[in-house]
Amino acid sequence: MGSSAHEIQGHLKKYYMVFGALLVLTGVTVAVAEFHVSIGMAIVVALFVASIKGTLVACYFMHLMEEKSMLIWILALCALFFLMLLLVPMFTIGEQDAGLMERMRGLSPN
Amino acid sequence: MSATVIPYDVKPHPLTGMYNGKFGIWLFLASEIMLFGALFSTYVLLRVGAPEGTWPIAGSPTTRGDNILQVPLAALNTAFLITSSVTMVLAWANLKMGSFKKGQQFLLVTVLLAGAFLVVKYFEYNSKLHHYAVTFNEHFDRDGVESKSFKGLTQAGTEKTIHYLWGHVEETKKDADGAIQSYLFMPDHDTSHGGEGHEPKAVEIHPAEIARMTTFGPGGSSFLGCYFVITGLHGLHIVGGIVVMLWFLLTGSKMWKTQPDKYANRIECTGLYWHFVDLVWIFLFPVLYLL
Amino acid sequence: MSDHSHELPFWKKYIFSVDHKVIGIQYTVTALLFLAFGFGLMLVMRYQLAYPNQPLPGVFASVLSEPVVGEVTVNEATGETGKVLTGDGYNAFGAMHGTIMVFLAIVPLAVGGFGNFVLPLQCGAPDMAFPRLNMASYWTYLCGGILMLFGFFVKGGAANSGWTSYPPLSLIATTGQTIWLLGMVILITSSLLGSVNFIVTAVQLRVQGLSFFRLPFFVWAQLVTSFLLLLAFPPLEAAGLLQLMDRVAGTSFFDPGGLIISGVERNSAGGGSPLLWQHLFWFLAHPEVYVLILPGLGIIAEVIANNTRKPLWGYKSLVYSAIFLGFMSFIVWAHHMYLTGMGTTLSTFFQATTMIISVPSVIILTCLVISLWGARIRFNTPMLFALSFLPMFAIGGLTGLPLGLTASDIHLHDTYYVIGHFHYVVAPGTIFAMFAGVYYWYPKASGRMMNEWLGRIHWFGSFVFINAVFMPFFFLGMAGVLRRQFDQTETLHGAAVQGLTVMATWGAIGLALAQIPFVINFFWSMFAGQRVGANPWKATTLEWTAPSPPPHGNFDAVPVVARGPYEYSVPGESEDFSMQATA
Amino acid sequence: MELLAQAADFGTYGKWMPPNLSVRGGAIDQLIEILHYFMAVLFVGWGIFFVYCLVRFRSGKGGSAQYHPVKGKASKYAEVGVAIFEAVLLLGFSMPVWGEYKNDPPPADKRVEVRAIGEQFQWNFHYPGPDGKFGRTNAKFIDNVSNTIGLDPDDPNGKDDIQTIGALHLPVGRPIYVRITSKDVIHSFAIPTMRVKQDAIPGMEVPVWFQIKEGATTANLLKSKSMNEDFDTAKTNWYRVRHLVASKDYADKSGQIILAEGAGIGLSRDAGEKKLKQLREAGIDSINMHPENPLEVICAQLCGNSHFKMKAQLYTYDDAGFEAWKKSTVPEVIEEF
Repeated sequence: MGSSAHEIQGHLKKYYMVFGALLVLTGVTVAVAEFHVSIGMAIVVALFVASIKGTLVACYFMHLMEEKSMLIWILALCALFFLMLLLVPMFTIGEQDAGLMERMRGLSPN
Repeated sequence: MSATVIPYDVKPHPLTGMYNGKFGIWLFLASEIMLFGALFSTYVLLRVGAPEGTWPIAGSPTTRGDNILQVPLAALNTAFLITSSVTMVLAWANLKMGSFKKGQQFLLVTVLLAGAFLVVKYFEYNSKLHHYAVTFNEHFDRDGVESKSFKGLTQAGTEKTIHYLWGHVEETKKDADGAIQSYLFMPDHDTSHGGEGHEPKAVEIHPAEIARMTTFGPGGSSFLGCYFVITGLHGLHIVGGIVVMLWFLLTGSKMWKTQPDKYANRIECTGLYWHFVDLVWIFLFPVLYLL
Repeated sequence: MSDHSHELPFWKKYIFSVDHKVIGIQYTVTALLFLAFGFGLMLVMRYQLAYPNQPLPGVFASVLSEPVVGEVTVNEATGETGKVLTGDGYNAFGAMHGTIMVFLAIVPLAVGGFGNFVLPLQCGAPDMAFPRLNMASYWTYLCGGILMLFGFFVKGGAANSGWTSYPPLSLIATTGQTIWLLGMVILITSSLLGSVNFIVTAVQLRVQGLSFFRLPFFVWAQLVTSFLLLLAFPPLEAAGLLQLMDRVAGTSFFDPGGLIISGVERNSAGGGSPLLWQHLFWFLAHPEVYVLILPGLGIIAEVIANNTRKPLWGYKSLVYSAIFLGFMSFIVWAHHMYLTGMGTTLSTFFQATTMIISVPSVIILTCLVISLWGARIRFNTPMLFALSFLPMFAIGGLTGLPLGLTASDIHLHDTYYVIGHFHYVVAPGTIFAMFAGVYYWYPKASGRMMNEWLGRIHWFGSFVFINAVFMPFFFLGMAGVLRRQFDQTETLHGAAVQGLTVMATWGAIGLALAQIPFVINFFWSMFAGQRVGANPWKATTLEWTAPSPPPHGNFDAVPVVARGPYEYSVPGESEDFSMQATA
Repeated sequence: MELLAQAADFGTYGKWMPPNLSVRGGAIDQLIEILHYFMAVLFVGWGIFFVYCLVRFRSGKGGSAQYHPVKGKASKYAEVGVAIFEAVLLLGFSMPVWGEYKNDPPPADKRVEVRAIGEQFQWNFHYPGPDGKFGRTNAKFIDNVSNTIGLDPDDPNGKDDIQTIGALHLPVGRPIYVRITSKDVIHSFAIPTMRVKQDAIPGMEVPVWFQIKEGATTANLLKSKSMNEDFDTAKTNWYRVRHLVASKDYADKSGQIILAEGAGIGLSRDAGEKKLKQLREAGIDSINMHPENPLEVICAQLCGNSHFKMKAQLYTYDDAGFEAWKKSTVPEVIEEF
């Protein structure tokens, strides 16, 4: 915990560096998008960059690096359930496409 | 008001390393992760399951959101939010270092940046709500304006050619009873006949020729639905953040005189919330605009 | 600490109170009223089921009006008419019965009521971590509840697409569905406020010496429950928002497009998925089952430990099982969706997790029943409710097995077997636990005992009749009778077993009558019950250290904890209970 | 015929599970039965221990409770046993049945294919006709009287297609492949006597397949002796017999027929109660009855205010009967276009 005034003074420089990094990474995202790379590549790059940015915000601005493990465990649990929620509905689509179901065919028989 | 003294109201608890308020706000943020998580899940599921050629809206050349959204405005907004996150953390740092005035100034800048974000968002929303997609019953060609066509699978599974135009409604003509007679429709550059270099011309369209006419509002497509709901909810979070920050700038700041530590703690909690709102946007920007 | 409380004006002390005990009692009373209301809806439905299309008896006929009921001619000769429930009315009652019982009655009772009152006391805390948030949580709940009920008065009546509100049916439903969605969003907000408060209180406000493994099982149950509420509810809130947008803003999240409603194509962009709602809904609604049952198990554990006069058997297994149960409840949700077209891979995963989740439930039940071995069992009213909870919860749990396996689910899915299964968990299960809790903590809240004999009559009547209501459901389900049927005799196999339905209805009427002693007891004891001191049950946990009723701020002096929660009959002690707090 | 007599024992309809007439349904029934034996053993064993404790350790007996926990591994063994048995049920019984239900469709040339389209509140069925090909459908051709599924009149594949509303005709002894979807809300295609249930979800089409037992034709079922049930008019209430018809004529003392063979008691309670009273007054104590039609397709998912009435009649035929039915239907449909 950066509680004393002196410690916080030391943190200030870090905040400005993170700020700079975030702006640069935003530029990178936009630039990559402008190159019109393939969709798969775009997804990977954009989400990778966004993850880095998110990590920077969480670790430095939200001081997650300095928190005790209990909070980290709670957030990890949260992340796990988040992934379940994201992936399971997608799997149902996957199974449908695997031939068990003719999705989006609606009223059409053939 | 109450005589009860709640332990660890200001001092951190040895086990968690957090005072009550901070632990509480983190738990709240965990629930927010699940809230936005469900919305991201919705977005992903609908996108993966979207019939070919209907994402982000029927007729767009690629599946990227920037076919219909403006990236520069969103990039500007990203910069606003990132900056506001920095000023927020600086506001807290200054309060912690005992500088009330500087802390307040940084907080004010944060509020202003949040306000700027909302102004930009207003223009983005407004342009969408006045932009129309018209689907015709059959091929449309009148006064030099020709509908574009797009071959895709309908929800009913059959292949179907969709004839459509994007543009603006310049004028809606109604008869004495208020029933709509026709629309004076100005097609967008890229969908008007003749392509580059030709001035687009307005054309009259009658309701009987139209299969479906929507704005690029939430009902325009499932992508636009996701866009409006997710950014709308995010916008509400911004509004909420502004209200809280204004309160701490004005009425709430009295606490500094009596309990400076508690006041700084509250700004820290507000900051945690604010960084989370920023964090959500960091993911929203590429997901909605660039993919 | 408490000498300031008399300065508070009446409305601050009892209405807009920030005292967790007052808020707990507010929650309890409000939730009991909703419970009675939801029960009333059920009685009307049960009458229709037993006597399809027959005029409702006077009491109901006089309160109900359009569009819930319609007129029929009873006697053609005299032209005498009567009121019968309509199909829409039945569906509205069904949807509201489910919603009210789950979200407005049992969760607020178990978490808002008992959790609020008991948890800070058992932690030795002066109040909740955020007293004003606590108050806000109650008032949000009340507003959401009233809004829900308001649905009955809008055009077309209350929400009638089932408590699960599956789209597209819910998308084309009347305005009541919009009210339902708004009400749900508000109720979820209330639950979230509450759960944050509970977790912070249980983690940070424990007094000195009260380590995690000295917490009473009730606190553990509440802690796990709060995590379930915190993480499972937001997806439903998101889903509610999306459905609201589908209904009012023309989006199509759950509308695949091309729907032909009564011959007319629904105007929408399409591209949505009806199954998405089911995923988001059950992501909440399965953990919700454990939100309903865990606090109940917590109460049962307290009552059993106290009345067996010995430590709970396998306290640590209980705690670990509750945590594991909470965790697993997040990854079983799609077992509600086997028949939506799910293939083998996913169904195998969800069948396996469903079987796994039964193991901690078995462990909890085993621990509780082995706790009886070597005991000196006192059969008082709370204990009678707690003991009868055990076999009925066992029935509820066991009948989950045929539903959790895909193959047997083909026949039993959406039949009365399902209704029987989850009602055995929730009604004879949780509600019995709630009654045990009311009888057990009533002296703490009021300073007076409830009448023992009225309590025993209440228990006996409830025990007999609640089984008469729900036991026939399993046979109905086996016979293939589907749930949510306005009139089961429309089908061949339904008509054949109509007799069982009639039996269940008379069971429900008996159950209603059996509650009369409870109502009398509850109010009578408030003024005339026997006055008691701080610890009438000779219990060990911290709440019995505080005076009855505890003043604002709870404890005369901050307690210090020296031992575990269930130190009963410790060899060598003069009394058969050793309290957690050192004197 | 003995098998059929057991299977179609309508006299016991409602006493436990409905009769099972599908080839695969037996496996489902078997699993349900095993599960219930398992549950009964667990519950009774547990219950005996529970009651024994209550009696033995009641406080009236005096003495003090034991502080130290009882030692013993019995509970552990029981828990492990339960877990193992559950695994056996899952791997040995449930998964094979479900796998067959999902992964093993009958080959296209051997099966009878039909589409079932749910709608508030009726089941529409669509057969491909003699060419074996389904015609294209489109919402704009939907007509609520003659073309509820929106068959495209211009599609040559659809010329010979058969549409029925509320009546499903199927052959016995051949694999049946039903493709299920919905026009509006979510329905669920369920035939209790076939142990078949599948949600009908708008926007997607999900198949189920099953095979009806040899000999279980509607005609046979109606002849089956076990289906006749003696109903005691003095005790029977109308609900129980509302879907049944008399197996022979019943006359009063003057010889006037009051309940003709094949006639029902009445579909409204008033009419039904009156008829029962009439029979009683005529001195008829018991009547032989059987279901008017023994097989039904129902909707198992809440779909609106008349959900409970959403059902279709299922008629089963031997091969010759099924062909005859098709012949009788096809030309009629074609004429409509």
